Amino acid sequence: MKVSYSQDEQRFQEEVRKWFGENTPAEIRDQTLGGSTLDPDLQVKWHQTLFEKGWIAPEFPREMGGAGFSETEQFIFNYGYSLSGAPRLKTKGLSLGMLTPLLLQFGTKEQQEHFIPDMISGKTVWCQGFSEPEAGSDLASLKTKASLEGEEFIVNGQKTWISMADYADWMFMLVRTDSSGKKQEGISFLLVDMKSPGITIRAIEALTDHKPFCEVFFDNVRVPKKNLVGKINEGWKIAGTLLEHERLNAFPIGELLYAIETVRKNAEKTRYRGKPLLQDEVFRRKLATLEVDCDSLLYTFFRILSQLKIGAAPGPGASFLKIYGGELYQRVLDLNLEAIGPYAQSWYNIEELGNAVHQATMGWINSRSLTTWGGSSEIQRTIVATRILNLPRK
Amino acid sequence: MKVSYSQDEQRFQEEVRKWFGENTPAEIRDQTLGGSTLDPDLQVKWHQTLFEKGWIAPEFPREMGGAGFSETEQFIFNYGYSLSGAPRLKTKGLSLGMLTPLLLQFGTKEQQEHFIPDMISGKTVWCQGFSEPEAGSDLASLKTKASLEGEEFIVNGQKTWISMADYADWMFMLVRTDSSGKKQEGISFLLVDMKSPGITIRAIEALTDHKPFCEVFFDNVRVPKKNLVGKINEGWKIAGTLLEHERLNAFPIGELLYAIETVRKNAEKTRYRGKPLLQDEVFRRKLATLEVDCDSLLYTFFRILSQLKIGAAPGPGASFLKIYGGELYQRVLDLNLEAIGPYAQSWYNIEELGNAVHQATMGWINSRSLTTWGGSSEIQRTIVATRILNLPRK
Amino acid sequence: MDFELTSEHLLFRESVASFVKKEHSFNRLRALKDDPWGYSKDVWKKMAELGWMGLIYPEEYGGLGLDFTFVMVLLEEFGRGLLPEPWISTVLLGGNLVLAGGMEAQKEEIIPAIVAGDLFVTAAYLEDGGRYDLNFCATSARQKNGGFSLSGRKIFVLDGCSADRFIVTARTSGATSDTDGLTLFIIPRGASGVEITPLKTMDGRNTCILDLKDVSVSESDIVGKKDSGYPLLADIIDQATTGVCAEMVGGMDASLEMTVRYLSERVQFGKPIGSFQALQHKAADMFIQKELASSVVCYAVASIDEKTEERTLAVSTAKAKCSSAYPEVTKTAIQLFGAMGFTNEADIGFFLKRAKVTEVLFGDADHHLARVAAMKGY
Amino acid sequence: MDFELTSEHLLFRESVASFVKKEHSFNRLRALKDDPWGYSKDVWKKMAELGWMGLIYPEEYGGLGLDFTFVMVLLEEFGRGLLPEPWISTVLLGGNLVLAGGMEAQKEEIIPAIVAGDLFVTAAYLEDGGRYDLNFCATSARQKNGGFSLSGRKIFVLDGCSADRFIVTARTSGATSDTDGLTLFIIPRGASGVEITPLKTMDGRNTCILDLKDVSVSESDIVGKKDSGYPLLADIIDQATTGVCAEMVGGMDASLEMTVRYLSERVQFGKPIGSFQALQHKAADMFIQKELASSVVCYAVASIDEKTEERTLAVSTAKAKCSSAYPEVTKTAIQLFGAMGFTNEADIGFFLKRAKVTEVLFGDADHHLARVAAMKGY
Repeated sequence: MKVSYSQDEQRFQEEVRKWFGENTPAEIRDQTLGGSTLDPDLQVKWHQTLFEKGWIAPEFPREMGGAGFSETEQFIFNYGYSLSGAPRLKTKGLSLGMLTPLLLQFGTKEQQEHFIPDMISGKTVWCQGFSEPEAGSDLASLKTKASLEGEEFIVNGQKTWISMADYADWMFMLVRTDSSGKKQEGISFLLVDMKSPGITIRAIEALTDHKPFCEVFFDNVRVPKKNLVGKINEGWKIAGTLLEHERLNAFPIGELLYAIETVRKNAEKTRYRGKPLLQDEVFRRKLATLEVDCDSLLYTFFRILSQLKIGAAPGPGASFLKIYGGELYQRVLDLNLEAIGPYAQSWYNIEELGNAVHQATMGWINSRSLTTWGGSSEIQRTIVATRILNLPRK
Repeated sequence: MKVSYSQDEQRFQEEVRKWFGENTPAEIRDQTLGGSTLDPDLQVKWHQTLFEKGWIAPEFPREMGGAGFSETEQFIFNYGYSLSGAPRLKTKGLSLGMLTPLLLQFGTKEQQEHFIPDMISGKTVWCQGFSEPEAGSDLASLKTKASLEGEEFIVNGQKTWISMADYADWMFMLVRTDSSGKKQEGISFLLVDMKSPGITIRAIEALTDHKPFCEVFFDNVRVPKKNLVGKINEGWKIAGTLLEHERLNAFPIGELLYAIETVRKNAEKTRYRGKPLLQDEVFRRKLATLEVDCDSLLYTFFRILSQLKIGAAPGPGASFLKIYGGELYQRVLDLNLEAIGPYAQSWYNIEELGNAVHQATMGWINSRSLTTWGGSSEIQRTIVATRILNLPRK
Repeated sequence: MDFELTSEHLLFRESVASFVKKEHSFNRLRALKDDPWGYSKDVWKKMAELGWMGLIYPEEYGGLGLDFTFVMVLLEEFGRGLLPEPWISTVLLGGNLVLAGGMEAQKEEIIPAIVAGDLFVTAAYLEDGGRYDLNFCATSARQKNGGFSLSGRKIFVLDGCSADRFIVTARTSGATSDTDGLTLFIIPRGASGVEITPLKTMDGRNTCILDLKDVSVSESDIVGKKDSGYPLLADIIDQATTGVCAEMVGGMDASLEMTVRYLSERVQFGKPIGSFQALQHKAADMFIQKELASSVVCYAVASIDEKTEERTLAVSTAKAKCSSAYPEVTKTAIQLFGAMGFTNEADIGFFLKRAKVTEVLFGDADHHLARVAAMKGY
Repeated sequence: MDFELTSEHLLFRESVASFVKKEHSFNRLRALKDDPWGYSKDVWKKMAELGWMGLIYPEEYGGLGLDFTFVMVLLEEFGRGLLPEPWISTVLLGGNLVLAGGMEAQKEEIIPAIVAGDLFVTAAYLEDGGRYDLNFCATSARQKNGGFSLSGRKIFVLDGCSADRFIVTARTSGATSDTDGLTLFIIPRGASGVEITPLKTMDGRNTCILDLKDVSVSESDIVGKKDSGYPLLADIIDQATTGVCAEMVGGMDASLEMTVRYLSERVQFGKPIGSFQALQHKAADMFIQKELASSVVCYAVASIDEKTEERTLAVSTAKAKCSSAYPEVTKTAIQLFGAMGFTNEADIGFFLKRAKVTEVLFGDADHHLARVAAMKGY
């Protein structure tokens, strides 16, 4: 076991801290607590900045465009990244966190060469077409159909809850290619150009009043056969692997660290009976409780992460990180609103209040989705019980 | 709505307070926090004291041996009783709280006249034979068999988790009288003399090191047919009604009120950094949270109780009182141990520590059973969901 | 102890419920989201015509003189539908302060106008740095020209963007956190030196920042006694707090009802998701919390009706419970609605936001728990 | 950051696990319940023969000189089986205090004897009124006849009924709650003026009240420096705290394993109860809590091994987490076992009781949370 840093590692830690301090744009940092609504343009810009620095993919080898960091360096990097207030990027999570390992495992050489470099550089933005109105938790019930006609799939149907569908260049999606057997057996995994004719997009308004996700309708959309990943009708297994990657990516490590710091700052600024609220014994105890839980989770996250090789599936362990991470993040943002007291009711960003209030309330609302998207906490707990603990299924 | 007292009611309140203050034996009060292990002899003695005062059954009419109190008087009485530290009596809960209303509803006139007066006076002690080793939550799976031979049932089988079986004069029990149809359909409700030949009793040791319940084995035990309550094979419905009474009786109102007072006293006595722990802001907040929850539950309890007529079934509402009451009582006793700090690890009653410590640790262990016996909190939540909220059953 | 409603209360509940159903909808809330007032004067006037502004006011001022239990019934129904009209600020805060502490002339001018639906009044008492403490008041009232000159800033003034009059706390003596030395003044909206900055809350209602710069008022604008405004304000805030608690109970009830319906209708894995045990148990917990809150609010309402000595304790107990239960219930509801619950297309989100706003309105759970501890004597 | 164990650690785990399986059982705990010591000297001697008493002691005193990660492995396995032998008190408290602060003569007398399994040593530092504060010390050490005379009372002295030596804190200067002015003294069990009152804990282990009445000690009985005992004690208690945390993780793991087995075997309503979603989710929560605790304990252990500046923070973080997780995990286990869980016939109850005892041993969650807040700088 090892937790302390060598001198080289300490120098690297300082370098990371300094670079992010100097290079993270304020407009991005301000949006971190409300992370999942970060403006797509800002995301791409930040993605490209990181790419140019060589830091977009800490765990990938340098020849792929990654940073080729050691495990300890990855930890130092991710920790410093998070504390700087820079947000997790959806552009990165979907393409590098989920699709790239998947293509490395299941894709053709041609697919790997064609798609991965542009994902790493941020030139292409991806979205994920899995859920349907009647196929949410019960994803295998999906009905969007793809029929093979010659060298093309003809896709018809509807997907929903898709982040940045109105911005992305490409979508990876699950389609039904066979309805005759068990519902898990006739599913395939396709890569679809979002500019294809026949695609219609409708943005959905969230509780934040933003439109962070869309419905996408497919009307005889033609997809070249070479954009099939893996074998036909074997997409369910691929999706399972990808969902594990998603769960690991869904773990809000950056938001958590930044949010704890934010609570602390807000409680320092807030006056309560003539003193900073941070000196109130009751508030201190609440904050310390969350710090202990955050640290416990942080060490667990890095323990699991360090056991992963690039491209390997995270396994069901990712489920419990997502459960606890989401719920803990909600608790931290609850306390963040408690810190600002009566300001917790505010919504619109008026100058009088400063950005911290808007960020706190918006982030709080946003955090409600963390325990439902990518598989609800209920589904995840069932996965933990049946796949980790091997409790009997129904 | 009405919450304040008339002058007469205030006088009555004072009378109750005074009587319990003067008449509750110290040896009984000391055992309240560890209530469910109260010595059976002490229970009977206290039952008879209350009976002689005319206060054993506040809600029953005077002609039955009850107190004939109005609803407000019942509230005042129960509140005063609880705060005095006098325990709920199992002798009363089973016989007056559960069996008496049931006999009034389903029993023959002969059964009512033969059994009820001795229950009220405390002359007979009852126990309840429902659970079996393989029929706990799934009570309807019970296998203990009763075959009718002439004017007698012949009972064979095994019951378990029976409080005071080794002390009781009588048992009311569920037996299988028909195995041909649905499992709920062949069950009957019998009253059995515990002195009948063929009954063997084995006491089970609990986590408290006491033996508060028993297994009871039936080997060709003969029970007169006149001791059947209701019709043959219709015992399941009767049991359902009785379980609702049990849930209402299982609500630990007295323990809750007394326990909150106890936490407060312990936190007053405990020194923490030169002051009573009760002055520690964090501890105060925890205690106040529990007080608010207790008061909320208390008002809910009396709201539901006041809607009940004597002998009427409490309905599924009793389930949620049992759930929350049990869980809240556990939280209060958790805080009680927190109050005494390092003493929380103690067990044996040594003079050096005084009785408060033993009472606290023993009560804490005992409280763990509150959320399992009489139907676990999980079963109760399903009842609330399906019978109150009408959510779909499987 | 008796929590049964009379047949009059039950009849009144029916009429309020049918009014809310007829005049209001969640789509109306959507339409009002960016409205500066967040409610409509038309609906307000209709409510006035039914006599609801004067519900608890004495008959001599045009009121109906009914008990506080009617307030509970009214606000529970408002809470079920999330009716945004400013009944709590105008009737329970503004009007009630005048009624309880005002001079006869003030009463005669203000109460009948409120009853007629022609006047919006509110109270302005919160300040930056005071959190929820009513005694925290840096706004000063200096004697000047035989009257007073008021300067200071109030925040989150309830329905302040649409109020015609503000009843403002200002310090006529003592230090910022003293309980003594507070005086209540009536200030008209248009008074010189009054500046209003809108501050919409997350549920789309209006509050404002109220800046006072040398605002001149006279002795006759004082409500109650000089230097002794605190007990008057505290008592009226207790009543308004109880009112908002009743609204919260109504909101919990509606949230639960909507959630149970969704769970019964939404099918996944071939059956309604409400048949899954884990979701059933969450719904059961919502029910339990709602029942507990409902009982303790009944207790607080009856305590106010009967003016018992314990009423302040009862109010803080009720608000502490509601401020923890309503957010919990609505968060669970959102969770059970899944992705749909996170959209503005479903109605359930309105309750989440209202829960957060009402959680802090008149003090959050911690504020009231500290009061409970103090009143219980520790 | 790397939490992987080496193959040496993994081999050691296997040997400890097979020892526990061979020499220990839950029925042994039942048999020892009323034993004044609560453990057996035979088993202790066997452990000593395996070299475990000297696990982390330097080779010059007969030890193996291994790192603290071996302590974690050892105590996790002890925690899985609930082995009652007093390894924490003798090795991590008593021996470690002598090793870290003692004079050479003390080390030579005591450490090899511990390693051989011939000597039980413990520390006596808690007092009534001090809760968990190590600095709280009313026990006085007055200078007398060129030495000191000790008077006072210590409570919950770990394994005190069987200890041959006590390392006792006493005040040589300062006021009761001062950090300065504490001195550590070694007192033999049979010294004149020493009185021992047994105090069994709920898990059947032994602690005692230690009364000192004018107990005479000399300068050569001081461990460490006069008046400066606090930092020495605090550092050693940190290590012992980390040890007990490792034991707690082992206990959580075993509780979870037993519960999962029970859920898989117990049939109601025609299927294993572990197929019911509500119970599955509770088991999942047990697993999550166990994993979190395990990670943070690894962090604390590595911090001790590497003597990092953050190690005290890491220890308090670990104990705060374990003191909340272990009781939660075992309470849930008891709940899932139903009525059976409430009996002494099932083994799971041993874990509930051990969880409660270890929750408060070396300070409960609140005690360590307050330390975390202070060390995090607020």
